Amino acid sequence: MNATDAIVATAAVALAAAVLLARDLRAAAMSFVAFGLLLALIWARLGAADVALAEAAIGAGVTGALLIDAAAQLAGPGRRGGRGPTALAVGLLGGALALVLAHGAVSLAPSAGEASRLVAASLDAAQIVHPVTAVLLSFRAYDTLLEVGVLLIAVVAAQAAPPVPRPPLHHDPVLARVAGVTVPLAVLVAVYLLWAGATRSGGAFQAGAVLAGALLLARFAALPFDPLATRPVLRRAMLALGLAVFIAVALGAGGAAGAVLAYPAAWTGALVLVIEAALMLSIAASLVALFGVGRPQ
Amino acid sequence: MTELLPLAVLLPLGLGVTAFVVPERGARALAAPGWLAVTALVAALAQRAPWPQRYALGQWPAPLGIALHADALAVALLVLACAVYAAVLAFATAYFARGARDAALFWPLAWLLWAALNAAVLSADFFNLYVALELLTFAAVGLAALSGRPAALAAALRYLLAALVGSNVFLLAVALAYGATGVLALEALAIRLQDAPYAALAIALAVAALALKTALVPLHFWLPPAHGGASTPVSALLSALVIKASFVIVLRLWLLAAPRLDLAALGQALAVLGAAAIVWGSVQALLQRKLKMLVAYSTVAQIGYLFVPFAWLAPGHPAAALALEASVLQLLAHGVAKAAMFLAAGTLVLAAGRDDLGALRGAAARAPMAIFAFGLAGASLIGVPPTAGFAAKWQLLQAAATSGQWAWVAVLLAGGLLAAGYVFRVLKLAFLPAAEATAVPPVTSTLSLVALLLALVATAGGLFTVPLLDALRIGTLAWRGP
Amino acid sequence: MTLWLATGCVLVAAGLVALLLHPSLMRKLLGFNVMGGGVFLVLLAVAPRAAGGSADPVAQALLLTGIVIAVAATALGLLLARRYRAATGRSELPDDEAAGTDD
Amino acid sequence: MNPLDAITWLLLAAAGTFFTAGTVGLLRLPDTLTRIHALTKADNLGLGLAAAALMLQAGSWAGAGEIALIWLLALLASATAGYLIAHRALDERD
Amino acid sequence: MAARMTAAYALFEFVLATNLAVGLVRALRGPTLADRLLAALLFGTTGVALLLTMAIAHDAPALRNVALVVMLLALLTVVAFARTGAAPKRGTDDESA
Repeated sequence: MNATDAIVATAAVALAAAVLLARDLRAAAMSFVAFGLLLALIWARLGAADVALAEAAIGAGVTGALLIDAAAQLAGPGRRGGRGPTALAVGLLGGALALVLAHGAVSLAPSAGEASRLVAASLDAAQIVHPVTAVLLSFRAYDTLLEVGVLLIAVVAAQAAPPVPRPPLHHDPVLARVAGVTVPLAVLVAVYLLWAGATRSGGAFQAGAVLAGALLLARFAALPFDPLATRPVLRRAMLALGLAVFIAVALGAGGAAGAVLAYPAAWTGALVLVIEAALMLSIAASLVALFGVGRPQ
Repeated sequence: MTELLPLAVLLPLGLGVTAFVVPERGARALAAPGWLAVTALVAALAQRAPWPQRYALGQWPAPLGIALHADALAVALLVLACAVYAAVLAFATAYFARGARDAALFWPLAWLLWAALNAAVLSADFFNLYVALELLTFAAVGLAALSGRPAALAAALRYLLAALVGSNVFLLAVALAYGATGVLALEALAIRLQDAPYAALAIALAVAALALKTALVPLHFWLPPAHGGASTPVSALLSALVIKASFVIVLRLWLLAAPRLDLAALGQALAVLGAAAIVWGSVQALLQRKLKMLVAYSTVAQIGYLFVPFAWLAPGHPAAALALEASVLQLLAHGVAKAAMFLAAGTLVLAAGRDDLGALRGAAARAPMAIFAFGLAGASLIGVPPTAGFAAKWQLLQAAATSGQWAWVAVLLAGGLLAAGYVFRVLKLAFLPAAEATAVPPVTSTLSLVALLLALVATAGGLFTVPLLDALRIGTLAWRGP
Repeated sequence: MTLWLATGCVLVAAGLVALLLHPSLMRKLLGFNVMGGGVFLVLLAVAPRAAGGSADPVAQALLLTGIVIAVAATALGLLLARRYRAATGRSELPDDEAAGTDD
Repeated sequence: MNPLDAITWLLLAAAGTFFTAGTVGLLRLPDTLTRIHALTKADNLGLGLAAAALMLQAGSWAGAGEIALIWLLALLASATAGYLIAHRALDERD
Repeated sequence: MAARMTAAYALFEFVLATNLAVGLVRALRGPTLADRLLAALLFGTTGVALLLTMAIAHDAPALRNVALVVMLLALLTVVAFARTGAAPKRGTDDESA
């Protein structure tokens, strides 16, 4: 631990306070973007490049944009946070929890880290170079499969609350120019991250988030570019593609390899890439759908 | 071929994807064959004693990979889900208008919820349990919001926010356990947790999170509006199955992950809260003015019976096996009875035109079958012999007797009386002459029939308790340990 | 690691308190995200260190999953909240729970 | 030390100065519009210098190229922000 | 890598982190939303510089991709901020809408 770490940690706490205490919702959302960025820095300093990538793309990026976008609509009659005994009680409870946690966590005996040692030892058997990708798509692929299900359920559930109509976005030449440069670049970066995931940090989720960012940017800048503007059935198919392909591979390839969610050794690389590509598309489509930004009229 | 285990999750998941993509017509047509497929699968799975059976996904043995774990407890839940879904899917087919928006959302969410339930009860991995719980929560919240009416949205939001607190706390528990042991597989955890400092803290946090998701008093505030305000088929699913899944995870952790930890204090606390839930929930049910809210509060009360057995669920306790059996019987009995009761209540509301106890006058004449179903389900909740509910509560009494703790008996009897109170309150109104004549929608008879059939299952269930217990041998789960 | 652990625990507590106390729906969701960040931080800080200074791959995978679930939850919550706001003009939930059911 | 490292040293030092200047400007300057200058000018200069320094050490053309690309993006971002904020800042003046 | 360079990087990282911390003041004070966005942007550039430095200092080239993604999504945030300008209320912070 060094001075830089200490400063970053302090800044993170201060920003959390800014997020939770700001009197204006949009200000809070803005601070959250900075908070997400700081988390990404923390992940980077902890040597978790994959998480930093995801945090930058999803945590700070998409979530931040979501919050900024929603804040304008949700800014309400400002009944300030709870007062009186309840507030006090909860506050104390929170403090106590923090202390107990901190003490408990600090007093944890450093574990042998059996799972991670097994991961390192089994990379060759898994035929995947990048450890995190190996965990996500081979050792614990079942988690990832269910997680994609969570995303799909969120999209379906969101349809119970159809997006609130919003004023059409006027065309802004400067924005259009900027987006015209950035959107294609972002798409390229997304594909690059997807491809990089096999050997380095990166993968479907980061790529999907960046792709979603590109699509949202296009919408906010009122660009005519919108692949999701298609027949409802096709849009739903695009949303479900990732999970469908994942299940198909889990059963199909699993049948060949002798166990659900196992890959025939020779095909691992190809199958993982297929799954990740499908996931990227569906994740991007889902995030955009969850954003509920109406297409420009 | 234990491939059946992962298929029990992947099949409903795939059905959900299909139901989401195809138009409502197709999704509706999918209901019957889909149910048959999943049920056949579960039946084949249930044939294959002895349990537990394990399946290493991707051929990666735990603790590197994730293992599915089908013990008697899981199988019981899988079977319960099949039974409840049979009724709910049939009910929904008649209940939802063709092509309606809420119908188009109900079918995929129902399948995805089923996948989530099976995933939750089959998982033997701490973090995977977290993901399965999220799957369950999101599907349940989506179903609760189905109608899109402001009240439903409010209920869904309350539900979502409560569940999110639980999720974060649960993940915190996972973090502590992983930090302490370096593994996530439950059996591996069990071995290493015993000497890990703060192991109990990790388990306690997880149990607290699950108590919130199971709506154990005082963490029940989100349940009544969500269960009482949802569309009737949804209310049945939420009350009969969703809270049961999170409770099964409590048992799973208790038996599989923490057999070597001293959790006696936590167990006592859970039991006391359970007793409080029985009294508080029943009293609230007596005070409700809306039928479905009354049924929802009755769920709050019945959840109490699930937790009271924790008073005796300690290693080596003479009543441990009895207590576990009581808990599981209550799980099954309440699942069937409450589903039947919600379906009946929804039918009565439909027949009366509005959800208001006053409007129930004359219901016995308007929808006799529905009232009969409500009565039978109520009998099971009260614990009248020979219903399944009676069997569960009888087991509970035996556990209390074995341990010589008679205070619990008082609570159980009080709970039964209060339950009788709110059930008869409804029946009394139903047999009063109708205030005004209301046109009964024709669909009522179909819906009543479905509710009645399920209620009959709940009633007859009690007769098969002994063979059921022999088949499941739930008691053997207690402290077999890893 | 102690520094990060302490930071994580503070974030957890702060987020939890906000999530429980703030009446405004969006502030609750902000609290959820701050708390989540804290939980992730604790998880990564207590996880065993892998070779070569890089973090434990298993913990990283868990965090990736957690981050995606968190964004899904936030987005769903915001959509429901917006719809609720549009329908009722309220950006907070009614105080008494039963009020959730009359319609 | 070899000249390459020496240049890196100098560039980093300069970059640090500009970053600090930008921050101070963001803090001290009277109103939003002038603060925009502080940020968009000083900070991006700082980032540019840092980028140059790090490109020298990147070791690979690809790496250096990526750094350059990032800097260009930063310019684009802050220019856009400046433009947009200027508009909003103006109509927020009242 | 020469010890001198490691020192240089460590020092530079420290300077950048300090900048972040000081920039916080503006993020906390506002007064206008634009100021907060400016502060967030300062975080962006400084954070990116920090990531790029760490990428070399800790020999973790993946962090360059992180910096790239940060920059791309910073643009999204800025645009989203600008496009939600048509809010029920505007101007300096207060929730009395």
